Amino acid sequence: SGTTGGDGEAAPEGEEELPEVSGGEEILNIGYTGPLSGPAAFYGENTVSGVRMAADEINEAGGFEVEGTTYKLNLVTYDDMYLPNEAATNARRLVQEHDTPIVFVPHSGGVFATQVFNEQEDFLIAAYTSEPDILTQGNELTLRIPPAYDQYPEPFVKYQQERFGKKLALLPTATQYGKDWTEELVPVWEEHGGEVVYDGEVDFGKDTDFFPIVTNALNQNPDVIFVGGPSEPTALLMKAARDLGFEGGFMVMDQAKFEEMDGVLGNYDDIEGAIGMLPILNSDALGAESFISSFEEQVDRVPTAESAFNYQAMYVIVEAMKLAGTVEDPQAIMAQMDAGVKALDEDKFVWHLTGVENNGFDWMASIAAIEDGEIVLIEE
Amino acid sequence: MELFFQQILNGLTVGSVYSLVALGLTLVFGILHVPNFAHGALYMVGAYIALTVMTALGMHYWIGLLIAVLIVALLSVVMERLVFSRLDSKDPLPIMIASIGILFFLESFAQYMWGSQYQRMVTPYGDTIQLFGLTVTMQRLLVLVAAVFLMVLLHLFLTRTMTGAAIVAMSQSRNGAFLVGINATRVSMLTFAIAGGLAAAAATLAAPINLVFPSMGNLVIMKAFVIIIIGGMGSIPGAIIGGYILGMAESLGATYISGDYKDLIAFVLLVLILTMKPNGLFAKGVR
Amino acid sequence: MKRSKKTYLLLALLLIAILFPILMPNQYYLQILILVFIWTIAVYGLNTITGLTGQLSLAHAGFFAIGAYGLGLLTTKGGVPFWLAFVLAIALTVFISFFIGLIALRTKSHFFAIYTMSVGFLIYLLIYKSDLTGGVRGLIGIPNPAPIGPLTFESITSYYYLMLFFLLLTIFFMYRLFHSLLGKTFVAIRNSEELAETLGISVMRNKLLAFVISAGLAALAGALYASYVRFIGPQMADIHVAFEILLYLLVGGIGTLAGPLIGTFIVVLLTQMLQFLEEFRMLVFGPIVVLLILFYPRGIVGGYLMWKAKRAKKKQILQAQHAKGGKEHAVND
Amino acid sequence: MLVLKDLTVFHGPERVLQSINLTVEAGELVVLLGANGAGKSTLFHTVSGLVKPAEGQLHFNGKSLIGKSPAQVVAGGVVQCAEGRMLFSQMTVQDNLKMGAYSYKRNKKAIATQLDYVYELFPDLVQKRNASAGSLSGGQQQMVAIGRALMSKPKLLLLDEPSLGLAPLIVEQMFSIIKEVNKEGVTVLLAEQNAYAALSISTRGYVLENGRLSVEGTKEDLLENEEIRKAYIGA
Amino acid sequence: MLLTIDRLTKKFGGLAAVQDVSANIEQGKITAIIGPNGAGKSTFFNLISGFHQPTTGQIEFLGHDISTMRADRVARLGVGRTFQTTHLFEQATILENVLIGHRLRTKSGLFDAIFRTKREKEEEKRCLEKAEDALDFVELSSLAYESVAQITQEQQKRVAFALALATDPTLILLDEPAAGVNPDETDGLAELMKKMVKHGKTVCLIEHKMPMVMSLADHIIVLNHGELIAEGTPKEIQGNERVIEAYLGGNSHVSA
Ligand SMILES: Nc1ncnc2c1ncn2[C@@H]1O[C@H](COP(=O)(O)OP(=O)(O)OP(=O)(O)O)[C@@H](O)[C@H]1O
Ligand SMILES: Nc1ncnc2c1ncn2[C@@H]1O[C@H](COP(=O)(O)OP(=O)(O)OP(=O)(O)O)[C@@H](O)[C@H]1O
Ligand SMILES: [Mg+2]
Ligand SMILES: [Mg+2]
Repeated sequence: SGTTGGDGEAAPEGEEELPEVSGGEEILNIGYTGPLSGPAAFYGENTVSGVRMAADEINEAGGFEVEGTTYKLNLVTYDDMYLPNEAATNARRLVQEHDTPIVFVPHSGGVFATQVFNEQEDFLIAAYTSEPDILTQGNELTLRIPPAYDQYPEPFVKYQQERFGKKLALLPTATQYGKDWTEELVPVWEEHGGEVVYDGEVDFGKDTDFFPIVTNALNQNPDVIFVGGPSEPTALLMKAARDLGFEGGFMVMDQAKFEEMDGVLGNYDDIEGAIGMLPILNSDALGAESFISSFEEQVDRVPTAESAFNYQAMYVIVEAMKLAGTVEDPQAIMAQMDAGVKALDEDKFVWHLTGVENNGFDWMASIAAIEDGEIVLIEE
Repeated sequence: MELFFQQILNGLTVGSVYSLVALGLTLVFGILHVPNFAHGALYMVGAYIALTVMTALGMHYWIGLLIAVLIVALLSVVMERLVFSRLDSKDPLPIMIASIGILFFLESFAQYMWGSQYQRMVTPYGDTIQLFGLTVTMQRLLVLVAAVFLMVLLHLFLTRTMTGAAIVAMSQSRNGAFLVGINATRVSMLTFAIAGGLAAAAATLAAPINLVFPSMGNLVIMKAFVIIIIGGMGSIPGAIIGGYILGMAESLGATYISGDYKDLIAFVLLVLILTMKPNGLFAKGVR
Repeated sequence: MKRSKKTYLLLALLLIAILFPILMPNQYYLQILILVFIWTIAVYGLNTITGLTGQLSLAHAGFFAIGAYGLGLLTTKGGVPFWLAFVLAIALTVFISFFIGLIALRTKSHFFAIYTMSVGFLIYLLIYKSDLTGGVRGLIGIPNPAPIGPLTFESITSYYYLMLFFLLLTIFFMYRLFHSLLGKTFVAIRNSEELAETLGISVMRNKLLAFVISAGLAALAGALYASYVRFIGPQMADIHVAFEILLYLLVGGIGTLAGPLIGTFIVVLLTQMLQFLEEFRMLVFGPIVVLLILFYPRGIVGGYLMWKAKRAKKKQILQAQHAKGGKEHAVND
Repeated sequence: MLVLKDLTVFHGPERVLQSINLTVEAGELVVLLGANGAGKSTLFHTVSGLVKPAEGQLHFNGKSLIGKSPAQVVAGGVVQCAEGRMLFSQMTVQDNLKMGAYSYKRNKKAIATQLDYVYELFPDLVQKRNASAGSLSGGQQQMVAIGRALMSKPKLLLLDEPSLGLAPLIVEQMFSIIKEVNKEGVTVLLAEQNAYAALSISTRGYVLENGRLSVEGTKEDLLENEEIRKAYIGA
Repeated sequence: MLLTIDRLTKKFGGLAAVQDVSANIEQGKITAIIGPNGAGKSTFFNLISGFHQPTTGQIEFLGHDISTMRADRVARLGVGRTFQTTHLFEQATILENVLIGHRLRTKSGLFDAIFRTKREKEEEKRCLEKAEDALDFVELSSLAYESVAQITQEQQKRVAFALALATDPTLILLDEPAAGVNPDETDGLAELMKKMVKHGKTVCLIEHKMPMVMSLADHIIVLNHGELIAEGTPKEIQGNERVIEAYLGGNSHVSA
């Protein structure tokens, strides 16, 4: 069964403190495997804290009821150091030892490695990765949480060509995601009459200094630079361009967040004219404000999209469980996911989520630009 | 042409950082006879300490640098006392593994202490200036000058003082050093202290042009390995020259060969050199 | 007397290994053991070149990855039947490692270590940058091992037996190698290349053979890994994997027969047991590694052998005091 | 000056030295004879503080040396020129010699004086002063090793097989230098295989057998002892 | 002639360690090489045994030109050697050390190892026999299971002899076999060398111990600064002015 009954049990290894349960209530374990140590630890923490916050809120509100039983959530987290085989091992452990019907996995490698057996062993993967291939394999029990990135290039290109010009330098992160993004972006840029004057990439895991590469890019006199990767080094890359005299605009991949750039730069002056993803801080969704304030209170920093989207995913999944009338049948839960989105209270939305399509959440585009040092929402 | 000189300047900046890190590594190599993998972690801890002194205590950048150098030197000595001095110096593999263990610990410790997020070190030297048509930030200039200063200082120490010479002597014959009355314990501690201090100085100098995060040491440590091999293990001039060569090769390579494969340059260079000269560039003729 | 006790112990262990899935049908435990088996094979590979022959190779994550990618690419993109691809992947690694070894083995000690580290890094970058390998995204859809006669490989239990089979095969192989003239030749090279050469041993040829065998075993482990996890990414060629393999070897005992198995088992178990520490796992794991090395610089098996030798020596001295003659000799394995 | 009393030393489980009683008076040149593996080097290592004794006492000028580090022993004036030379092979000859003055490293003048003295003893080294020690021939290296030991201004000089592997001509020179050094006031304890030459320049001698002192006596006693002649001098 | 050396020169950078040396080594005899430290004696051995490649000149052994042959091939042709600083496999017992000495006469490879073929078993047995014979020859059978670290200098020298003998050499090169060995035991080693000759080996040694050299050698070659300065019987050499001046010095050590 997918539950652990009673309150007397000692917490097994790897679990948080168990939520309080009174008579008749049961505990439902939710699994998470992600990078909690190593270079990607910060990213892992961001994803897990969203899930945790939602779970805590749900518990504080008295849990949720499915078929007459009240459940409280217990998040079990394991570190996989961003390694696929470790993720698979953790997932097996979560399912075997903790009976988790759902495992959150925030990286494509981990998702791929887990997809090998999740249908057979009957659990749902809540995947926080915009890698398209996780859904093309036809795995029925995988839910994509973040938005697909193909909604960004069109508005990005339009905005920048209008504001700065037609010459583009490419300096995205040297990851597959960066490459995929570039492949999506460049045709759009060229369709609109632009040209690519410099084609490069930056390996944020290995570069000590961005000056050499930026010097080369600027040597081609671009109007706009396409950047992306972890927010902070990306911000520094943009600053390096400014230091070296660049005055044009930036297109920023969705992986990098303005709000995190603010953390290292102190203000938005150096990235004036950048277009990218709207910070959750600036969200006008009804639940955003309370989410932001309690996140800041608990985690002591500004929440990013990773936390927000995972937070909301946890709520939607609980809604889907209620509708499916089961906490342990992933198939049934998955079938109710779209309905779950629609059933969720509006004041739990941190960003506009319209439903579930092809096993992926369907978010509204959230694009913003920096104009005169301020974040401005760009509407299509 | 301007591009060329700008890249030379960029290369020199990175090269300075590489050199400082490689110097510490090569010094400690003389004692351990094994590359110390934890050296990169000392680099990282140095940056964090300076940052903490600057942000939490509101002290000046230079005070941050000084305190970082002192604390990391101490940390390095503690490492030597608790671990390396207890291992047989003739057996390289356990030393290597121990240094990896320390690396794991320090990285994790940094995450615990300072969090895993990227942090920025803001210095009073953020301004950009134009020099003969080239763009530099003050901080970069500072890196260049300070690195040269530290290297000259170290060179003088090693060649002009007996204590410095003792470090060199010990790397060549441990027992010989005992027999002339060199206090091996003290020299070994001193060597680790200097190496740690250099790493912290390098980190605090370089951190403002990049970011501070737990795995930042990995960026430079691999390169430093390559440098001390190219420059000759245990060779001080080798480490300095090697550092600058690599820094320059990377920035010029990115410009004139391929930007995408820039980080390959160091390793291709090394593989080529060792393929032709299996004992490194500066191999000694004596048996 | 003594010998039979040891034989019984080994038989008992084997029996436990065979009955384990029946006694403990916990898939998580099986998963751990499967990974232990796979890694152990790779560690035996490293032991051949580093333990027996004395050349510290840091390229073994690379060979592991070539084995895995060889199988992955041949099956997913080449349409080659599984077992043929399996053999080809290992052969390919052996072939590549031959040429790498030819050049790399001209360097010695630290130079060899850093040279192979660079080779490993280049393999990593090649996988990372190449389109053929799927780059950072990795390779998905690697098929199950094809059935052999009535044996199919779909359940985790069947995987368990498959890996156990290959592990036993590897151990048998290593046992024979250890006790052969060839194995002694490798050890002679480890002890002194110069002396070995004066004794008419072609150092280069033997080192190359050891290197190729060791790469082959790493590739076997890689291919098994790919067929089990069925997703591979460039991170498996990362230098950290090379260090991890080395760590398993050193904790177990370098140059010993039982070391790779014991070391891998203990370290993997330890990392799993420390999972409850979450992000602070390494905070505890690092010091444990350091302590292990401080107290057992020759690894657990190495430490045991030394203890045994010491005891034998003491006994010998005692015996010598009583009467002369009648010397026992210990066999190192 | 140097007094060893009931000194016992182990290497692991093996007893290498057993209840050694040995004295060296100031100004003497004492020879230590013994077969290979008798424990001569071990005895020297123990005096130098490189090996810790299990039992017994070890005094130099009335002060115990037990528990002192090698550096402290050298600073106290007991300096060893070890078997195998242990030079700093990539440093120059001059720097090697200078390192010998480590225990009084701040006194630049004293270093210079002592350096002159050593170059006087070994004129061959003058022209090699800037060559790296590793590039010298065996005999020259041995000179550097002795010179370096003398740089430490020893009161007691321990010489462990200084003639090992040297050409007869050099051996001859070596012994005359040792004699000269001794004449100038340095007490010497000399371990040698070349028993005849060693005894010729000595005042007294000991014979070490399997870790025990078996014979002791004056130069004449030992040279005339039939067994010693047979075992250590040959012919 | 077993070994013919023709105008052999070896340069290290600017230094000629061996210069224009021509010499012969006769079968079944003991040839000694003497000369001051740094004269190039060890280098001379290194050239013969293939550890160094000559700059110019020829070395012919049993009709083969071995000038540029690798060390292991030279060994297989029948040249055994010991080193100036005793070189042994430290982490093994004496028997294990000597066992590997005969490896060059065996052919078992990976296949034989894994399948434990008949050949492997036979060759293992042969190696063991050879090793036991060699240990017997140097009178160390009783120490077969001791570890190398435990034995004395002189015993180590003997093990080194045994190791060289296990390779079935025709010519055996010994670099300062008696260095650091006391006179009594030196005599023992000298006996051993004579025994080798009796068993059909040709011995060539480098040594500074003149009494031993003079009583043992049939023929002496004297090197100085890399050049051959004299050659002849012990008597001739002892009276040679140049040798006395460069090497022997006063006569005391020759007779002592
Ligand atoms: N580090 C060690 N570990 C174990 N045994 C040792 C060690 N060093 C020396 N021995 C043993 O101690 C004994 C005495 O050795 P030592 O070197 O003192 O003899 P020695 O008289 O100097 O001989 P030699 O003339 O060969 O230099 C020998 O049996 C030797 O094997
Ligand atoms: N590998 C090398 N590289 C450079 N120089 C060398 C090398 N080997 C020997 N030499 C030099 O060649 C000369 C001859 O050395 P060699 O070892 O042959 O002397 P030797 O006659 O054996 O002396 P000894 O009696 O002291 O052992 C010396 O000057 C030595 O420094
Ligand atoms: Mg000795
Ligand atoms: Mg020699």
